[in-house]
Amino acid sequence: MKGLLEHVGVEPGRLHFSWISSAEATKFVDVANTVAKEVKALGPARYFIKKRAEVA
Amino acid sequence: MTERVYTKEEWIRGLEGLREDYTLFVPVKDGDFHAFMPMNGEKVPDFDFQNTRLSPKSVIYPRSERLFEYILGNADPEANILKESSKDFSPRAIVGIRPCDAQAFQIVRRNFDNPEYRDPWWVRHFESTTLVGLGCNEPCSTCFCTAVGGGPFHEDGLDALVFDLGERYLIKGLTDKGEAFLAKMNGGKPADEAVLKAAEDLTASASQKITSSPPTDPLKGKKINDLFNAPFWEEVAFGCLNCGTCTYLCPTCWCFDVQDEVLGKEGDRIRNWDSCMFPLFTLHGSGHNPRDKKVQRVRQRFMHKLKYYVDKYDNGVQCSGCGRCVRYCPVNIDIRDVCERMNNY
Amino acid sequence: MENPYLPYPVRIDKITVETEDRNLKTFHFVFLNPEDEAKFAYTPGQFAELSIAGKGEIPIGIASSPTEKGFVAFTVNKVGLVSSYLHNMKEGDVMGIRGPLGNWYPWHEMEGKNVVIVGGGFAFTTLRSSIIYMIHPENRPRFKDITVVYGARTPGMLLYKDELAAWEQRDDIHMHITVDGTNDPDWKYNIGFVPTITEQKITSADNAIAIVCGPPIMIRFTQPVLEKLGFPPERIILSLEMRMKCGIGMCGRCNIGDKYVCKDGPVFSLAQLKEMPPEY
Amino acid sequence: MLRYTEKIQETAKRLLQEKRVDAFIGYGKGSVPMMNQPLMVSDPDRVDRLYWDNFCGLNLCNYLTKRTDKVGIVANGCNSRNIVTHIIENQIKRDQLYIVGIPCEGMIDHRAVMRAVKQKEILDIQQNGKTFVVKGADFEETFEKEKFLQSNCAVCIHRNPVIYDELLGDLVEEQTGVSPYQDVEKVEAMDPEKKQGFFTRLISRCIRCYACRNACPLCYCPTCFVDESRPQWVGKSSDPTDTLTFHFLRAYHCAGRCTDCGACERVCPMGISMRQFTKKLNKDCQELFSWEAGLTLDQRPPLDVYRPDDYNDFIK
Repeated sequence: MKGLLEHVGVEPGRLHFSWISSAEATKFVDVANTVAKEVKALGPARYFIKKRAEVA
Repeated sequence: MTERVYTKEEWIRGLEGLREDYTLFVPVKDGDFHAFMPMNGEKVPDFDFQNTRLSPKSVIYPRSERLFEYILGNADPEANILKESSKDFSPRAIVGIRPCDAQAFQIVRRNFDNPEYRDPWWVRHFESTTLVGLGCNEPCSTCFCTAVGGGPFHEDGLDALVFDLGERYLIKGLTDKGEAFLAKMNGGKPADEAVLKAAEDLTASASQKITSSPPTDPLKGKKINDLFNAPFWEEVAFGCLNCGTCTYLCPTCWCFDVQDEVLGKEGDRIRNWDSCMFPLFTLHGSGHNPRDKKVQRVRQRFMHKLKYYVDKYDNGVQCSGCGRCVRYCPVNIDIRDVCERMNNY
Repeated sequence: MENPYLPYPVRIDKITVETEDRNLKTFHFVFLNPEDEAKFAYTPGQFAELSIAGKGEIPIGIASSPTEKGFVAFTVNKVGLVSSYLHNMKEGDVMGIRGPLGNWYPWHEMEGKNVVIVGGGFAFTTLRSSIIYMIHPENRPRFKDITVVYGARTPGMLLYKDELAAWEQRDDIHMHITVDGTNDPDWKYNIGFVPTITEQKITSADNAIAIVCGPPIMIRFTQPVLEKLGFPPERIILSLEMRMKCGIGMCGRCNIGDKYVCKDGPVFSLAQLKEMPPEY
Repeated sequence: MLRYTEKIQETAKRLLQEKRVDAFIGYGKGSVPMMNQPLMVSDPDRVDRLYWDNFCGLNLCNYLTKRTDKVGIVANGCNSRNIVTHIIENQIKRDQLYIVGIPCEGMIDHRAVMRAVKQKEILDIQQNGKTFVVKGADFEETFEKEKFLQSNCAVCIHRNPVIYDELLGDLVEEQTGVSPYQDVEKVEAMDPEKKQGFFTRLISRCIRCYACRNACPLCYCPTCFVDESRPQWVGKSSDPTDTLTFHFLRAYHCAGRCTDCGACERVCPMGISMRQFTKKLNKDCQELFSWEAGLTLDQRPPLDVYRPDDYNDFIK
């Protein structure tokens, strides 16, 4: 999924996967921070986002 | 009736000059095939083509079209009330439309513009469009316009008709709309006898090149239920993939679906082409589907075109013989063959 | 140019839960622009598209009668996307209705005749419209005997219970209410399927016309009963249902043969249906 | 090629006469050049309609889904791999099938031929072994078949059927040294913006006729996700994002199952290369799971099973 999304042009860094146990509070914080940082760095997504239908 | 002759360069220049008065849709080479696109100075018109892959029906009846828009919620007193979307109904012209595709608009018009109801979008788009046809010097082996009341230089349904005489074009005005188009167009000179004679010969020779012509007259005399229960439908339908190629490429298929799309607090009611080949087309809310099986849907398509339409309007078949479905059906279901089976049943 | 796709804006004025399973509700709509009510002039048997912004439209038979002024009513079964959303809407909410659409019961032919109405389940809506219309003092003299056979699975699944009880009390309409079965010891009406009760209660087809509305299985078994009683196919009238979008014969999906159910129907005589492919 | 036609007809006749099968599925000659018709024959006297040439690019496996009778079917390499996938996914049982294997040398790309004759109408095509002759109203040209193969056939390394009850010819030599994913690698090397442009252009002509989906033997869901209304996953208009969603998810549903038979591209009326989506997934399956679809009845596709050693580098 990640492979194909990035292949069609979604920037790497927009999709993250992580296994976090309910006991891994620090890991959760780390992952959340990393995701937020990486996505912020990429800026707002414009591609593959449904807006008002482009129709006649 | 105005009859003028243009050199090919003059013709293109004349069209360029008309861009102020009309949005011109012209055939443009787009990869492997041709498509009607707006003439906007970037795209070069190419009138040396057999026919466009998609019929020009989308100029008048787009694949997807916004009908209404609205806002949701309770705050605004106008919320939840549909407003008609604003549209551009300024003059357009389809230049280079083949006579079969122009005739198709006449066939479709009986559906969208009838004594009880007029489809406001189709009718206004149609009325604002001038159809400048280009006769077919070299019809394909899959063309059968002459079998369905048309021909390679058939004039009905066109506002003007162009004859490609090699070095020059002869253009004939056929209706008021066509005359207005010609009056605005610069260049050219009046046609002389020799040119008119050449056009006449061309018309005759082109008609003779149409080789396939399944007769459509016998269809009227048949009974709907006899044809409906005919044994050949299973065999006809076996290969069908139930895709929408035939219906979407067809200039005379008009079926549509209406969908609401919402983004936040704003929404649109959009109409999209639909196809009788899709199972969802007739699926009831209860789960019941009167055309659940492939064979029923294939039968519906051909019965509609070749029998129901014939009986309903008493004005020929719902087919203009363009041959697109014959050429592009992925599994080669050939309407000419089906028509013959229906004739002979 | 008049736009046949543009719904009239309406406000939901009243919602009534009709059945014990709460899957059927009757909605009374009031036109936001009073002049639209006159434009929406309808005849019993017709339907309209109920239009909800953001969801879509559904074709529903008109349950009110033109003799009832100030509102139009529809009884809606909760099955799909639009009807489920509608069931969650509240009195006062704004939506749209588009119509009236389709043809109607053959009122002209029914004049001076005995009228037999056979209905089952939640298809009773346009029949309610017809009954209210016929028993209106101005119209009642136009028709001879009016006989109604109406059945549901259980007493709790009958629509318009108060009105049914009121009609029972009248002497200008013969009511035969029935249920498939019930545990209610106080049930004072019939028990049995609609075709059976029709066979028992309807005695003559003389100068009579039958209007039948119900689920396909009921129609299938009622048809031979009526034919046995001597109703010719021209005098057995049915109302059909189909998936629809435009309601005005343009979008192409609701055809049976060369007829569009939305525009040429939904009311057909059995004689007409016999000439059409059995694709419904 | 014509020798196959005769052999198919003989075999079908024998199977039907001996009642080994109730029906036989193959191809019939189309009414226009380069277009053949899927055909089912159940009368042994009508087997003469069966036909085989280099334009049998549709995947016949489509016509097997949920059949209950005994059927004979012709199958080349990719079709046979889809039959394997169909059996694994319980769309048909092995013992219902009599598979007539056809070693394949690739199908001709009808679009490439049209391009070669500058889109002029072709009235007739004669195939003579390694060459074929194309005739139109005012031209006649001879082409080498090798240069006009469908792009999936040109890089195919499973030309021989992988499963069959009978083989109609000698096994052909499989191609070696082909690099099937050159086009995918080219896209992989692009930056995100270029990729976005590439795929936006790729599908810009799509009319959502769903020919690609319906021609694909893997797409047999009773209701496709694009057709669902509750919930509605994707809009139905010609909006480019909805169209991309359709192609993206359709491809993803084929992950680990696609045999690259090329039917989707072959049937597209607009000439869209939607294999650019599925091929990327095929490449990933190859690299991450050493998997190619439909080669064996003994193993389920990788997205269907969990193995402790599954690739999981993307999970942090």
